[in-house]
Amino acid sequence: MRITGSARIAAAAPEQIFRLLLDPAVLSKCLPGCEGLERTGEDEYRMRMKAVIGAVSGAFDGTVRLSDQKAPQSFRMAVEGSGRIGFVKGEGLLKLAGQDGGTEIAYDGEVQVGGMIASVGQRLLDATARMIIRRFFTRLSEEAGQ
Amino acid sequence: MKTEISVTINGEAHTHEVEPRLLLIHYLRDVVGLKGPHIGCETSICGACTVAVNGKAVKACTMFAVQADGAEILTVEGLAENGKLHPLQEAFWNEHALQCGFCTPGMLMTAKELLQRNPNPTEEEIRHGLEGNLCRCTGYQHIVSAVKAAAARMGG
Amino acid sequence: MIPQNFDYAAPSTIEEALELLADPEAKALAGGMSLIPLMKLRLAAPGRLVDLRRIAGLREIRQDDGALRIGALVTHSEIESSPLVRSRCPLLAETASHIGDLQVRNAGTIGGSIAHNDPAADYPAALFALEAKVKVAGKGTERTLPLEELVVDAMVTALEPGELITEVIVPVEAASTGTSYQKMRQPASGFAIVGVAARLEKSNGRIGSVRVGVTGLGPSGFRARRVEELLDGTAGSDGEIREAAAVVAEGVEANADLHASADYRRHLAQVFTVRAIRAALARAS
Amino acid sequence: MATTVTKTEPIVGKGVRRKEDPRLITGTATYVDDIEMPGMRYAAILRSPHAAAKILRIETSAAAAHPGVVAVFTGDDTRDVGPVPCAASLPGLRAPEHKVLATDRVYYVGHPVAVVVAADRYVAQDALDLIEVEYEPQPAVADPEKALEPGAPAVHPEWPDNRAFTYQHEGGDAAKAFAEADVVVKQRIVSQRLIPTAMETRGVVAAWDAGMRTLTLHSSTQIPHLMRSLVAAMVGMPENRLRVVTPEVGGGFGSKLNVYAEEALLAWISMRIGKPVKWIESRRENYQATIHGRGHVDYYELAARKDGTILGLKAKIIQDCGAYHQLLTPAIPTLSLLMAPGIYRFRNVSAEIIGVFTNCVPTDAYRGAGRPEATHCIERMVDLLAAELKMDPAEIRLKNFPGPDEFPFETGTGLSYDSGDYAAPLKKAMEIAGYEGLREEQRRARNEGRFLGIGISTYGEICALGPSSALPAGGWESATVRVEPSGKVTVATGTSPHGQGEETSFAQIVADELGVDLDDVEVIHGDTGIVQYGIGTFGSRTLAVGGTAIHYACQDLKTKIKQWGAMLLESDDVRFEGGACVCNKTGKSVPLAEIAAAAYRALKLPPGAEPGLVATRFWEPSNFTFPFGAHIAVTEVDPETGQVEIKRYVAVDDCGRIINPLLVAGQIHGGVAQGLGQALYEEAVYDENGQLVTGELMDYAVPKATMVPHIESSHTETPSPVNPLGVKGVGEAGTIGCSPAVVNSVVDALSPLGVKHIDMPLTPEKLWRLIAKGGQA
Repeated sequence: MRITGSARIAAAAPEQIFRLLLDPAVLSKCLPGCEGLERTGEDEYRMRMKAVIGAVSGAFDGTVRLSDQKAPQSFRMAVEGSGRIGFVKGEGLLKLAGQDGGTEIAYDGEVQVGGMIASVGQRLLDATARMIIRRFFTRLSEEAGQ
Repeated sequence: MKTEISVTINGEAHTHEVEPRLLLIHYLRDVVGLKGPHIGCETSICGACTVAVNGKAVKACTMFAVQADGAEILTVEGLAENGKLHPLQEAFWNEHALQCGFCTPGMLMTAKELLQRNPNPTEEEIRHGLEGNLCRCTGYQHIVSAVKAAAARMGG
Repeated sequence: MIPQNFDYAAPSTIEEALELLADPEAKALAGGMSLIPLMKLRLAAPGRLVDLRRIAGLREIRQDDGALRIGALVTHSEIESSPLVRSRCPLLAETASHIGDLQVRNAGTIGGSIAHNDPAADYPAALFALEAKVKVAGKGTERTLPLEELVVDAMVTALEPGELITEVIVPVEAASTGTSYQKMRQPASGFAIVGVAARLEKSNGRIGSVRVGVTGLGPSGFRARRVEELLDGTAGSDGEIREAAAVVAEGVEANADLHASADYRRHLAQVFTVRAIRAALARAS
Repeated sequence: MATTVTKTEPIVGKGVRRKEDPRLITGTATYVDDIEMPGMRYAAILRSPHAAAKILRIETSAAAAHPGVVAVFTGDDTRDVGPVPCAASLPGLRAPEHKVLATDRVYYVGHPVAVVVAADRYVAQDALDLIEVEYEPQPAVADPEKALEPGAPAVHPEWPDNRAFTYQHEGGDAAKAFAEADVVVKQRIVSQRLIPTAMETRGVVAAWDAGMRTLTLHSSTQIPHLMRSLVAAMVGMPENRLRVVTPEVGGGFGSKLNVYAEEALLAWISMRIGKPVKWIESRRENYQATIHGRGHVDYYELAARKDGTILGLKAKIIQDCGAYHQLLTPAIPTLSLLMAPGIYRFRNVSAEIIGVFTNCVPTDAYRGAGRPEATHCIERMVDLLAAELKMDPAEIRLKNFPGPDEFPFETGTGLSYDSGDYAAPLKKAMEIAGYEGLREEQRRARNEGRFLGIGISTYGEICALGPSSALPAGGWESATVRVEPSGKVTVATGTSPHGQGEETSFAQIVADELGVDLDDVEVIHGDTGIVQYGIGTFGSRTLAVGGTAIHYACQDLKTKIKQWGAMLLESDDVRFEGGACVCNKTGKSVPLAEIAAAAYRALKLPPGAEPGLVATRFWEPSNFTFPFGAHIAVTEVDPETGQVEIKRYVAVDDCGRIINPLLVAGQIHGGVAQGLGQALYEEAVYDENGQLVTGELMDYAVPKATMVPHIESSHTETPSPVNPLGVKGVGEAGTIGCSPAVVNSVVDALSPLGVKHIDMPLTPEKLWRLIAKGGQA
């Protein structure tokens, strides 16, 4: 599944957003359901997540890896997670650009979904993936405003 | 933690202690021993498990037995009265409205409610009414004829 | 496919239910048409189910102050067949008849559907066109909010933990109002790929009070205000309807899945907006 | 509607209502999941969520310790069970070893990895969640053409080109035909993967009797005897200590013409734990782990003269086999090859099959098994040729059929079509549909900018499988007909009907032969403990092969009856008629019941006779039978949404002599609905990583009552010379005839846009895109 789109954060410039996005404490606050990021290496984290989407809930264990950092313009993020209800594996490029004092974040990535959520969740995968992304950026925006 | 439920099934009273998660279909089949309603899917699409709860056709695979506490349930086993087939059963037999028969109990129960609501349905209304019951054998044509024939017989 | 175990309670008052729902592991059970399949696939595993079916009053349909008040536990088939809804709010009855199938309509409830907020549910189209309001009860609180405020995102609502929808409030239609719900069904599940509800009046050859609700297209249902504005005051010619419908998907992040791409959904939204408006217009007097 | 029959008229040919139905309409029939046994345990299977992965570790201790769990087994425990058999053989066939549980690798989503046995199905499911498997995912390939590309991930590392087999056939001189042709049309045609979706999923109950040292296996199958032979070998027990019982079967359509890992696994578990054990497949498992059908990408070329005479065919058939071969996987496309020329006169055929491994569940027989794919291709090609030559699609077909006097007709693929009058059903269908009027209506519709289409398909099929040379397990069928001491008749058939209604049609044959009431005949089947060895029900063979065995057993029995009658009537000039032996001289008669009583009492025997009245026949046909027919679909495409409306559907089928018209109509209707499912709605979709994304009925669209049109069904009746009943078979006809009729119709509807071909399923979005782009794909 290809996931592309963009989000605008009015309150902060790319330098600040770049810093926030690379801060595990901030990331774990912004990822819906994230119960903590634990540093396991250079730009590599172990993640525990309890995703709750409406009535659906599932625990995931996984990793987050950041690479190709070109502050403050871009970096790549790779996420892998698996749990009882399936697994998710994705990698994408995030590009930051200053705009009217705020930041425009463009993302473009490819996500693989497997297991139960892939075989029974087709109808809702796209809508919920984009819902999670929206909530992520809403919270990031809140963080940036503080 | 088990919960006690009391239900009337095909006119007979039953009381059992059940786990809350016990699905009505498993209660009917495995606890009460009524094997007529079948399980064909887990997502409430196929309708093979259809029974009437308080006179309404529902999918017994998408209901917990505890939700039926106090209810009157009718299954395909209760359709015939005093050994006499229900007009729908007769019509399904006469019109060759079944092949493997797996969907038939559910199909009959939905058709029964369909005719209660609309005693003289058109072909289109019958097909719309049976949308919640999949049949892979008959192509539905003889089922539609059977429902029409039963409607005529029941004085619709 | 078998759900995980849970505790079960079937309280007989709203107060008791709210007390039980204060437990963060608890989940309210209305018709169960969305929740139970998820539990069977173990995609949902609430620790406690609070079955609302014994609560008197949640199953009533009443007419009151120019509005219909529909209890949260009223089933789709009760709405579809209620003489009161059919005569006073025919759009809602028509929409209910498009949901799932007969058995699902017999079990599924309007409150459950709204709380689940599936992006492809049928009701939102009608409820947005009807500018419906929803009464919500919490422990010691009660509030009534427009659907627009309740609906947040795909599968997400503004309901606080422990809150319950108790009533859906829709207007009693003037006899002259024309309404229609038009939908493309997903062939396997019956959900709306796109569904559009239109509601309007016509006097002195001009269309007025236009409301258009859309489901299936975006993360949740919505009111197509731009379409309404463009259509309002026109004579309702084919060209005018098409022109108005052309903007229905503007600014909407359209859903995509196995059954329909985002492009196709945007296109269908226009087609079904035209069809819903035309049909509503034909029924308006 | 069923016919009622008076005692004096023959029952064969009458639409009598079914003997099977009373138990099915009252909820008293017994399917596998209805079987209860004291002490029975329940099995649940853990399946791979990955399409390709190494298994690094499986941790079962938490599951094994869960209260109520009896045992947990993994591939390490079951190394000696199996392998899962493939009975088809082709030169150079690569057959991966197929274990009942995965050991070091998994090859498709749904691949069984571990099994939990517990006190009830709820606990078994709970324990599955406690098993931890560590996988190392590997690259996967789910598309058969991509799998053939250099550098594609290897499904089985030992065969990096993913080729399971290749098979070639040359008939006549295709090169010459193409060299001489005025016109050649070419097309790539996809017959997408389908999920059979019998309404009853698979299920097994295995019960080991430690005292008797016998195992009883209840399975929802189409082939009880073959299953007995194969499962006995898989678990290493003597065949005569295994009894396979097929209770009521809730649909098969080929998906239960197989022996799966679970049958041997459950048998092995029951022996291991000493208790009966039940496994019932969930729908999700049914979608992931029961065979799929079709899965073809075909490249066809058809050569013709400009007058429309077809000269020759070149075909390349790419068969997606999936990750393994199930029972008949490689054999299915060979049926496509045999049927590739359709029912046309040309004999120059050059064809090749490439079998391909993918990280998907295996494909195998699904209603029509290879013939729908072939028919779809040739019928699309004939329409493409007609369009190229600007000929009417009916006219070009009529021009290319062999005439009724040309039978038996030898084809370029080595078949001998038994009998036929191929123009007859087409002409009849055109008459019923009002073909000329429809074309007129189409001209008017086109002037209004509407997309109205008329699609024809004519088909033949290979039925009544078949001579033993054509089947890996024997192509005969068996029957025992027994007159009981009371005069009631019991028939044991080696076939295994599961909805087709042979308890009724077989009883009709016997009732007429023996002059007894339909109600006095009981047909038993599906129990290797009480029925002589047989082959089973598939390939539209049950009536034509199994029914014929019964017919011959009745003849043997009548000879015996007459011997007894002669003795009792003290005459050597007797006939058997109307259920009694009659002395031709005196007119005195003795009814069958009295004859039976005397035969079992056996105080006195006719010369050379034995006591009792039983006859058993094993009968092998000399050839297949070849039913045929013509279907016409009238469709209209909504230009705004791309939705297809079927406005008319006319089916004229010739299945030889008709024993019960009610049953024949039912088979045609159901077959058409499945063909329509393929044409418009159904597709098993694997994503590029091998995830089956149509994993439930919520996303895989089995036609509902509102999605199937009223079918105008009619017949011509050309008896088969292959068997004395003159019957051919009808189980697959509807499916084979339907999909090309619908697709030809929709292509015809959109032809003003220049559309020449569309691959199935014809989803609204696909058609909308074509329309929006003015016909450009």
